[in-house]
Amino acid sequence: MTKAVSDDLEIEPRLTPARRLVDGLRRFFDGDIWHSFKSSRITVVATVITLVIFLAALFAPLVSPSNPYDLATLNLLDAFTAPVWVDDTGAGFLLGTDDQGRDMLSAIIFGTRVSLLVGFASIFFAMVIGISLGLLSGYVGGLTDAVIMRIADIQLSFPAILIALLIDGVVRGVLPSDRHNDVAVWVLIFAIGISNWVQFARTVRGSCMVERNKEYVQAARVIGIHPIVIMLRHVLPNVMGPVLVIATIGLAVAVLTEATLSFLGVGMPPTRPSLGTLVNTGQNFLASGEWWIAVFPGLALATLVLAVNLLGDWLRDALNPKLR
Amino acid sequence: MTIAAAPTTPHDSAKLRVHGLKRYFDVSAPWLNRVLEGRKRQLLKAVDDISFAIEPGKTLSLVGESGCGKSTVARCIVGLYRPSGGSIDFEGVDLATLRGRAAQAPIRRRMQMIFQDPFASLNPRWRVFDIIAEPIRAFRLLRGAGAIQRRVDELLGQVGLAARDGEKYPHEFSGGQRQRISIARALASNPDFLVCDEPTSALDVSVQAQILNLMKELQRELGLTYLFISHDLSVVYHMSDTVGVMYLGRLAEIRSAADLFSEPQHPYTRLLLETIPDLDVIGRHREPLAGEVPSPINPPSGCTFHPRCPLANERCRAERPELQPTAGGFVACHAVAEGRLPPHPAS
Amino acid sequence: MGTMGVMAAFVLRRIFQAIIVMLVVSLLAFVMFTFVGDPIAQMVGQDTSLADRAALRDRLGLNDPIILQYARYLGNVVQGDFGISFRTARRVDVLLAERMPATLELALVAALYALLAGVPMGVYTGLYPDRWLSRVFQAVSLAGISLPTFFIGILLILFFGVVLGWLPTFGRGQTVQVGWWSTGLLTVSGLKSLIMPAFTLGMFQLTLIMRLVRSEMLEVLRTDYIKFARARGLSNRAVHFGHALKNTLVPVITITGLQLGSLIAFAIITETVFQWPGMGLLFLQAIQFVDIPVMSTYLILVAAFFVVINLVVDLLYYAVDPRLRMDSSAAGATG
Amino acid sequence: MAANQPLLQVNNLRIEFPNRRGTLVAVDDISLHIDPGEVLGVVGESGAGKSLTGAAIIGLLEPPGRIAGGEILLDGRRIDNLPYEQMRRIRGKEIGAIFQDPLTSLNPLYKISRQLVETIQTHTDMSATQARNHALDLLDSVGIPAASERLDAYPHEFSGGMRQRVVIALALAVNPRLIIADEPTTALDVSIQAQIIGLLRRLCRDHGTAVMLVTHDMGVIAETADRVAVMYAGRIAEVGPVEAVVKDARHPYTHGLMGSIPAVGHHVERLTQIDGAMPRLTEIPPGCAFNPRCPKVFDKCLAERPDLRPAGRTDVSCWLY
Repeated sequence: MTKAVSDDLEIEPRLTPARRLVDGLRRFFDGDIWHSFKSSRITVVATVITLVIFLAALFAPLVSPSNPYDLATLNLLDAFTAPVWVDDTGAGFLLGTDDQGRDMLSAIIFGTRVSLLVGFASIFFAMVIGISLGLLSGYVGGLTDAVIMRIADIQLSFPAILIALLIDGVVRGVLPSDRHNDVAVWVLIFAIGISNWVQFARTVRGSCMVERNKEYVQAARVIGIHPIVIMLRHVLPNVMGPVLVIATIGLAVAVLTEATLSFLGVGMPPTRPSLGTLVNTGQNFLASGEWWIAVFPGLALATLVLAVNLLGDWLRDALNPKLR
Repeated sequence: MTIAAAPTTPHDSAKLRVHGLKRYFDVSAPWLNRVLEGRKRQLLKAVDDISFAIEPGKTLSLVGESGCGKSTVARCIVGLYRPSGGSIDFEGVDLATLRGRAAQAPIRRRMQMIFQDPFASLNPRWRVFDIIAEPIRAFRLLRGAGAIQRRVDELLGQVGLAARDGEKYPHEFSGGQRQRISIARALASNPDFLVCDEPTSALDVSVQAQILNLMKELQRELGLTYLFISHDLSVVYHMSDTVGVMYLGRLAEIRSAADLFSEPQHPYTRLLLETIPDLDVIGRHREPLAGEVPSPINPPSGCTFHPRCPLANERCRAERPELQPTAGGFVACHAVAEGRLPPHPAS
Repeated sequence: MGTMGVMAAFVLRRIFQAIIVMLVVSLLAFVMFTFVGDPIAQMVGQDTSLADRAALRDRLGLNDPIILQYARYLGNVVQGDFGISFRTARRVDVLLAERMPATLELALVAALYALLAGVPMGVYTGLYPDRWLSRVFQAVSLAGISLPTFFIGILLILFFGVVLGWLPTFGRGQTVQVGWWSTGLLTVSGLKSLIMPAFTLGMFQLTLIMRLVRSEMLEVLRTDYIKFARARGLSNRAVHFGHALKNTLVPVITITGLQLGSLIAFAIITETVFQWPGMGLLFLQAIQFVDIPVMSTYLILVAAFFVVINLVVDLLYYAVDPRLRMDSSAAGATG
Repeated sequence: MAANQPLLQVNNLRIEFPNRRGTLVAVDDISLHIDPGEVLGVVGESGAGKSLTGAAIIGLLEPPGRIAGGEILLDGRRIDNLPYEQMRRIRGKEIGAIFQDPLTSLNPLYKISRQLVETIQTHTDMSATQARNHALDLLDSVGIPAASERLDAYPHEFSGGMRQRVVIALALAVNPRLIIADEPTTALDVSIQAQIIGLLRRLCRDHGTAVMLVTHDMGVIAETADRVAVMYAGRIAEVGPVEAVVKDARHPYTHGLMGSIPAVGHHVERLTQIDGAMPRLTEIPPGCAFNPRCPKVFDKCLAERPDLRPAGRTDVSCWLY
């Protein structure tokens, strides 16, 4: 019989990976989130700004007018040149120069690169710790949960900036002072990451406890799926929405924290300035009238953070089923 | 006819036998509160000593109001809760003796569950195909993407859905269709016993009829045994061979559906039957019995139904009634045992 | 028994938790104090002999078992003895006591301003999300969370200090001594000096409070009991301010309390920008000089502030929400 | 005022939800009336538009839903276009409302005495003491035992059934002439349901209050209602005296619906079932909305939409009649 023959043949599964991808993309562009994105003009603008900043930071050596780290190109005669629309010497520095004669635009582009590097790395660090502990806490419950959440509570009572400052202070105490500048970036990533994991852990734990009691998880338990598989395959995909929102807003927070620490003089050293370091340097020249040295890096920072925050706000509303 | 509800039936043809099942939850206040307020540890006896048996190919229903423990029984049987006492035998195998995932797998494969909420029982991020294929993959029933595809298509057809519905996500379906998907997932591992926890109570009436009809057809075709949990007596009447009425974690009455509905004995069963609206008697004015289900944490003494019972006497307040044989099953009521029960008005 | 017992258990548990927090924090402080850097090196000159150093180490009890050292440290802390600052060689408690009034006044004014402006702004934007003023508030709030605190301060200094010359750009102005407390609230120059720092410090909190109140308000307005209140014909006033606002307060109190506690720590940034002579500035200098006793003491102090504020918040919470006063045995059970 | 004027008259009501893909018509051109003291049951599956109709009558449609056509008259006076403040005075005083979930209908932070007193004082000139006494009477009349002790309790101190009694007391606080009861017993246990329905029926009969009882439960309707309107996909399929609709339904949908309810005492192997599901609002077919599921469908059903017309003892929107 033909039927028996066809049973032996391996028929092509209907859901090949490629078809899944195409179908997924079609659903996305047909879906509510993409529509909500398109219809929010401010979000589109924020996305474009964010992308421009990210790309500029990524390709800094290609797009910036000069290399601010290259001491050979610096000319002290160019120092304190005003921005091009104020300056009448025709030196041609778009955003002026600093006390070393360094082009501010280049310094800002390279500074953004440092700020974003620290921001991304630290939020990734926080995310890994937070999600793991959150899942553990939410699924295992009991004493594990109590201990993790008490630690989180205690840590939450101290602002991130204070924790980061303390960690930095401790590292300064442990390391000889000439070594500090070399490890500054790692200290920052660790300090900012460790002070932000609680948000992730709490959110993941909360969602996890909600999802754990839903019937689709119970159905998987009835089948006898291993708890770790249930966590990763069933629960995790369903808690990624809030995690994405926190990660976006967390990136803004991390960039701000880094800038603040650098501004306070305990973050990135002047040899590898981030945006915060640049503002810190510029602050010394405010009273004497060279405002652009502090103001432009500050504006760049504010623009970046604002754009990312706008994205985060939109994402939160778009992913919130209650508001749909 | 055999009801096989007695805990001590010697010959064992039952598919599932539950004996003295208990499930307690510790709902004590935190330690400090107990010390300061002088309170004791508190146990919620969600299920307190329940025994019944289900014959192969038959349907046993547990019925009762919220908090009576019927869902807890279901969850104990499928392994979502560990019983605090008693035993559950599946074809004579005590489930408690099966330690570890691998040992349990053969039984789990044959014993599946259908849940109440068609919106929460399917993972919203998974395609229907993957949802139905999950048990097949978990129990390694088939190998090869093509074979699984064919089996899922067949299951979808069996529950009245189209093969290409497998490519969709749960949110694209109506409540009734989702419940069909749930049933398809439950059938995927070729079980012979299904625990159905209020499978239609979230559905509209006309859709409920479709699902009930489908479940009856599947039972006939595949020879399935059902444990059916519901609060809706008319649905229970339609579906069951045997009915157990639960009140505060205990069985008040367990009898064949025909006997129980034609001549209810326990006063609580009578109250429940009284509350079923009767479409034949338009505008019937019912004199509803006052009172509500007491907290299961502090159940009344003796027969837990005595505060609401018109027949209660001193003995009912003091002594807990045990299940006694009666026509077509068992009832736990002193009034029945003492012959104080007035005849049922309908009979 | 009953309500009083529930209440007592609640308060006792919170106090117990507070003690745990303080013990954990003091342990951290002690670890920093003991293991970070070498206190002997900080205390003696370059030419002190090894033997003298060892003797000093012995005399300071640095060779004792750790538990003993911790107990001694705790004992000292309880008596208000936090050690000697490495940098200034003065008692840490005295140093901090000098600086505390400046920080507390700054934080208090900032907190008041954040609350008094933030809550009404949040209520307004929650009730009337589509009005133009709400949009203005929303824009302000976005700026508030996106502009770094130090940058707001710098812009203020640049504009009101350098360009317009209206307000002093640094320091606390003239202060008046009231007992041991030095206050800047009683002099004109003190008040003028306070404006920009307090605004800067409160801005971020204001934003957070406003956004929180707004989202809670929107949430509460969607609930069934608000719908039912409307269906009973209650006036908008009664629905919005009688029913919705009180229900909004429950979560707002918690978060706001947490945020106000962190004002003390956030003051580090503001104090640096405006050279405000408070504890935050002292702490920052301590970090740069690795002045461990000051750092650890500051940590304990911030924790203490936090713990006290949290306790107050919990009691407020308890006063607002009758459900917490419920006898826990009445809680419902599931089937 | 004419003696036989209906208390409430709904003419050609249309409720729309604008969304990004166009406008969804959730309630499409429905007309109904309620006489003084009458209980009108409105029955239908979830999404049929029955709750929206109730919400539109008390003027509490949630945006973006809006009344896009038709009119609602109370005593012959239009109320659907009243300014918010005037409509507010009607709500609670003329038209009361009861919602589905007693657990969430009461503000958890206020004692029920306060919630009762503020409702009474909003609509009457009673002093605080008078209002409190009236509140006490109300609690008593809805069957709350030891009402004077329970008056100053918080909602969480009541059980579900007791809370629904409080909600009924609140809805009846100033004796409205019409109650919109939206699934008042759905969230309750079966034995409590019967109590609440009995209570509601007794109170309304005593006060001559008319009721619009919105529910999906045919049993509740059969016991309580005088007349029934059966809704399907935003339209009224059939409306008539309860007995005629239950026992002698003309519309194929109503007929199927009645057959699909399992009944104790009539054992059938297979329930009558209507295949398919009610269409989503985005997919309502042209012509009669029921045509894809109808066993008696013919050409006209696919093209033209039927209007309500008398057939036997009921009014039916079906081309068979």
